[in-house]
Amino acid sequence: MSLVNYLVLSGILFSIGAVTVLVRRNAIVAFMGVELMLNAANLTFVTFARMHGELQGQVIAFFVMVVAATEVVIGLAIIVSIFRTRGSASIDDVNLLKS
Amino acid sequence: MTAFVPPEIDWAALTPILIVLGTAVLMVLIEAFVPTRVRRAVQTVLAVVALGGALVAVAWRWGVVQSQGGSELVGGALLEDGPALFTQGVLLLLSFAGVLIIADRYQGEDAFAPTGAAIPGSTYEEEARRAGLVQTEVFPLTMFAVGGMLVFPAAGDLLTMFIALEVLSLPLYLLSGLSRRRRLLSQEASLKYFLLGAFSSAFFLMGMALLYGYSGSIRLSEIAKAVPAMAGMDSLLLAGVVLVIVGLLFKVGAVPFHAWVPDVYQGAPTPITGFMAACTKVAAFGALLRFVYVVTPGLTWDLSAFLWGIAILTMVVGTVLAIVQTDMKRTLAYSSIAHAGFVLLGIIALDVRGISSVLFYLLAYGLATIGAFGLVALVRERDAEGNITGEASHLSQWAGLGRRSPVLSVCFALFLLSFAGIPLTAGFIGKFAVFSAAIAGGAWPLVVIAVLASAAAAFFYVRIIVLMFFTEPATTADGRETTVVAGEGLTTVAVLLCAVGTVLLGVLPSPILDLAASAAKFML
Amino acid sequence: MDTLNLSWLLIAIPLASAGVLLVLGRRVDRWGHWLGVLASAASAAGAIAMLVELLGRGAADRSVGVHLFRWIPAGDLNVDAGLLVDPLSLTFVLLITFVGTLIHIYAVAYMEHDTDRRRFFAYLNLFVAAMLVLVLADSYALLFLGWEGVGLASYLLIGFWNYRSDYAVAAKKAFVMNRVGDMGMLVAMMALFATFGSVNYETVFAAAEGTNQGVLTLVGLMLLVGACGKSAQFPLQAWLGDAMAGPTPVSALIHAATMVTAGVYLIVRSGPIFEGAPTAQLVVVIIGAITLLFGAIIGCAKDDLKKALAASTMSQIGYMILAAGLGPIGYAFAIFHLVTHGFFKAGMFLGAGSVMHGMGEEVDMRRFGGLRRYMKVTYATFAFGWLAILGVPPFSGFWSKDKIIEAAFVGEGWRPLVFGSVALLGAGITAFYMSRLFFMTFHGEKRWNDGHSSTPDTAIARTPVQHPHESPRLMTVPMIVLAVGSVALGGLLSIGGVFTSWLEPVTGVVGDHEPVLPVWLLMTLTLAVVVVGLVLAWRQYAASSVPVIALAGSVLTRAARKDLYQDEVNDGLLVQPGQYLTRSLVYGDRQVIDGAVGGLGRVMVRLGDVTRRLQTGYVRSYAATMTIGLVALVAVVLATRI
Amino acid sequence: MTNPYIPILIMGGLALLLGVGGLAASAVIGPKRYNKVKVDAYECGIQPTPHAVGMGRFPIKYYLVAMTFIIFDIEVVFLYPWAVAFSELAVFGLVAMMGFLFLITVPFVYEWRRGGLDWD
Repeated sequence: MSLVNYLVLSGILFSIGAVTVLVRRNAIVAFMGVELMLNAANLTFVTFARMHGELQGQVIAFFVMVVAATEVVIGLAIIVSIFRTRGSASIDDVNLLKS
Repeated sequence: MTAFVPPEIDWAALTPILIVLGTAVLMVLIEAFVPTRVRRAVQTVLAVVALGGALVAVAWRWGVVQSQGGSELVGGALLEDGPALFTQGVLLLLSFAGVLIIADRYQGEDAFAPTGAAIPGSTYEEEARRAGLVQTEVFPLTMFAVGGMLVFPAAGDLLTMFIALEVLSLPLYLLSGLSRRRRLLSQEASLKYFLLGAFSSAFFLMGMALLYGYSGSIRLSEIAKAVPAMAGMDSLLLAGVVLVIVGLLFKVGAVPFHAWVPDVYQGAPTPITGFMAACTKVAAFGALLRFVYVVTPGLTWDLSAFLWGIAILTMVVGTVLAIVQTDMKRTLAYSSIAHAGFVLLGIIALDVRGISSVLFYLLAYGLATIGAFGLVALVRERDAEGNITGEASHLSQWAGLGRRSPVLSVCFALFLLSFAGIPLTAGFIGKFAVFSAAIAGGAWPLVVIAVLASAAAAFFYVRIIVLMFFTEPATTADGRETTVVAGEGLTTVAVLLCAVGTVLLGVLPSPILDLAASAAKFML
Repeated sequence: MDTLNLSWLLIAIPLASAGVLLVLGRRVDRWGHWLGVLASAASAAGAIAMLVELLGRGAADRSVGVHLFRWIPAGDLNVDAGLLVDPLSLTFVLLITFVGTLIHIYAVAYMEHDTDRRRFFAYLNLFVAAMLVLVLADSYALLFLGWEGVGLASYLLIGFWNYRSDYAVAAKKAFVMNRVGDMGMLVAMMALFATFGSVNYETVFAAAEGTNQGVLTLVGLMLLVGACGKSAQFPLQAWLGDAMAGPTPVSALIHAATMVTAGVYLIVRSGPIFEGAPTAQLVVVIIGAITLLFGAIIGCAKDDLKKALAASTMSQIGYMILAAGLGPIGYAFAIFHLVTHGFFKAGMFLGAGSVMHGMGEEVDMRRFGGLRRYMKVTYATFAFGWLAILGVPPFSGFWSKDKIIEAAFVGEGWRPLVFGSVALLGAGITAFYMSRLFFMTFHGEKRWNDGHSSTPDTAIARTPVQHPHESPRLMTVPMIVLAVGSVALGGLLSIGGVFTSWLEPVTGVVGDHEPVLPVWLLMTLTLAVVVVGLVLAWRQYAASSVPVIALAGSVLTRAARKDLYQDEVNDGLLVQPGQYLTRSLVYGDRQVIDGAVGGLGRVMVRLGDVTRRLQTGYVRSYAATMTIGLVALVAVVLATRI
Repeated sequence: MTNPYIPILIMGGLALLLGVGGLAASAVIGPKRYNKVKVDAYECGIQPTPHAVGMGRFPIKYYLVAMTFIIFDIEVVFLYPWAVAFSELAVFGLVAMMGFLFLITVPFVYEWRRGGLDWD
């Protein structure tokens, strides 16, 4: 199977992630969209590592996973505190700050 | 498989970064073991000493690099060269002032919520406030952010750059949400910053993946070497470069990736806003400078339209929107966007002079920014009973301040004049240097737009000065009035540092300009 | 050579003195004002030493650059801080330091009862230093530094009594209007830099010839905008009248003799640029002509002694600008008139200050009258200044103003007739309003309350009792010195064309130009209109009684009293439409911006209002902006490959 | 030899059948009598914590435990490849991993001292 298929898949995943951020109102779901984008990038790394016949891309994927996890920790902390304040995790409800 | 060879680690060269990050780890332990009473004092002293020490270490490394040339550290993950060290020096200087402002208190209250996790307005929060709880976690968070910023412009490969980006961003997301007053706005700022920040780092990462696919390496120098090959995969290369640059442009707040800037700057605790506005921008421009100058010289023709468009949009949108703002912090936020546009001119110049001018501009801009936000934090509202409440950030509340607090107003006016680029201030020299670099790089239409934008921008800076000195103070119906609090003196020290720096760089810029000029060589 | 290398001391001494006075504060209240006088006098002495040095050289060697330090190094584009000592700048230096020192001395007595006298002298010294930077600079960058410095000192001094709100408003008006001018200067500088890669006079002027006329026209017009702001020329003239709120020595030094003439200096100094841009030159002449009439008409109707003098200053500077716009034939006369004007106008302002001093700070001329018997020295010195500004031979003004009128008649086509006539007409109106001012103050019957209630006029009896008296020696001596200058300076400097040939290295050698009308006829005409103006004023204000309360007057009188509606026009043309536009869209923050010139800002506000709708506060729309931006960028970049 | 993936395919098919079949069967033939306890959230047999909205208090403990778990979960990402290449990496690898473990422990200590691990 051609490696290009993996790249196409990761592209699709990346787009799905981006669209999720754009259309979903729930902060957690929007954040899951971001995670999906990170994982799409991971898939790309791994594919390219295979293509170049080396391991660096896979190592990068590990690092990205760690970063994604820390992002989850921080992001959830922020979302939870907002949720506790407002009783809602909709990102459309947070629009006090605007011009 | 080749045998594993452990990378050489030049510990001496890592000192500045190690000092800062080590202190941050130490601070976490202090949070764990030192009693509440003395924690704040210990953390403040530690932060100041660590940043000062790191600054000295940078100065020492500067000497070494000047005599022996730059070098690769940790197997090329980090680079030690002129621009990296200069940026680090600027960063440490600015965060030194920033930390002083962060640590300052008025009547025992600092700018941060005593318990970040408590629901705003709940009895629990009120109890915590009365019990005098202090959020000393602010200090380790700030130090981690500074650590990330130090690595960011020195990164030799994209992975290090990405990690540094996250290390500097994650603490800032949290810090933005910790404001003592106006908790809702602060939490909202935090959420917006976080979601959009994560969104943009996903772009950065994807760009990195594409560049890795194109060149088989994430090392900047390797990618640069692969650029001329263009083996039928040029769209991979171009898309990757654009995505990475976009991720960096988000951090510097360039249009159209600027939308978070005003909201976050307004909502975040003011000392953090100052720190973030100055230091993040310096670090991100340092990284952008390195990426653009090292990787893309072969792509000038492809990228020029893209970068020109961004620069024009950034200058124009920043300036125009700054004019219509009525909130001081938002005004400064838009002005910082406009300044990002001016700095981009120096980056577009793709010229040795571009590097040194950008470095100088960042220092000038950072000094004025930290100082200005430090002063904003001191201007407060006082209600009819005489209680000091939140910051008086509406522009109308600044009317007539010049008569009541002349020293503060003069300092603030100085920073505004520096923003506006009036001669004898650092801002003028910075603009001058950047513009002339851009002209030398052939970007004179951009300079024309930049000059017009700065002329229009001067309008709103002058407007604020007029407001402070020549307008009668407005009286509100409910007896609220504007007052200036003194703090414990830490802000005063920081603001004076910034003010002296601004004037000094404006009057005698040559030593620093020479320094920046001698820094203007990237290691490949 | 050595003397000239020390020219930076001229600037440093008053600057250091200002620093000392400000830093040491109250501790030096006792002797601080004398330090100020000394600093100014030291500069004057230095200026005279430089004059001696220059006179000892051949005409060709009289332009000396003094390099100080490298100010802004930016690769191979450098800006050096250097001074340029040549006949033009030295003329200014002499005027500034000499008149400045006299006014310092005068102010010692004038400000005697002010608790902040020390601070006042600090500002005055600061002003002198900044003004010297302005004229001694060898590049536009350094000139701009001085330009801002004098502006700063000027606001500080106008608003010196800032506890009175109308004074603060006056300072604000001056501030805003000058910012408009500054923008012009900045754009001009940037354009110069973009074209020539330098803002140094030498480089710019050397390269100006043969440069695109469009660029030069732009630069010229922008410089003119700067000059208009600083020199209170149409349409940025509105601040000068209000600036009279400051202490009178300030009005004499800054708003009559020196700072307001900076615009004339700028245009004469930039001669090579204007010569390459005839359109800009024409605009300069038109602006000068408009302002000279504008100021003169306003001057006819003002009852406030200082504001009438301010209107006259505006009008006289109009003459200088007009002359400067005529090109090389006018430069020397513009400067000549500037110098003589500096003397007689400063003298008259000091005289006005002396009158106010003796009359309990009253400024309404309708409450003066017959003062010649009480203040003999003031009367005599003021009379000399009056005769000088009228242009009566052989007083100073005659020698300089007459030359400008002659020069205005030189040329071809419609221009000499129009501009010459305007200049001529202006001379007549000047004679009228200055005589009016003079007669109302010093002649006629007294219209003030002398404490003897025999006066039947109740309007007078209600005013405070006045005891007019001559001012102390410290005030009268500077007035006498300036009066001597008003009498003799013009004549002395005209003997054998001393002054014009002194300036020749800068202004260039000018051959003889014949005016379209014979010179004798012009001279006679000028004298005739002056006499007509004088006689009219005599009939109305000296021979007949002047009403204490101003009459309603004709339409023109009423318009002139309101400064020809300059504030209303500014407000109606620039401020109001903008505010209307904005208020209909957002709430207007008039509290925030009610500067007299908010027009440009308003347009920007409007623009910003449209764009800021994008800042909705929704995270998702921000993310959408980013994504659209990103997609567009990738598309653009990839498109370049195709 | 046939395609080796065929048995896996069959396996998958069976799994699908069982899963979907079971759900479908219970939906069709099972009785539907709901009460409060039945529709309550399932929380491992302990009393479900009251819902956040309206009650004002939010069970932050679950969140903390989850976060701690993620951190240690991530630790393994690096430990595993390190263990595989342990002999090759030698002393350098050991020192680096010890440093990493130390840094992971620091926030753990912080959490413990601040009471993040106390359930009540």
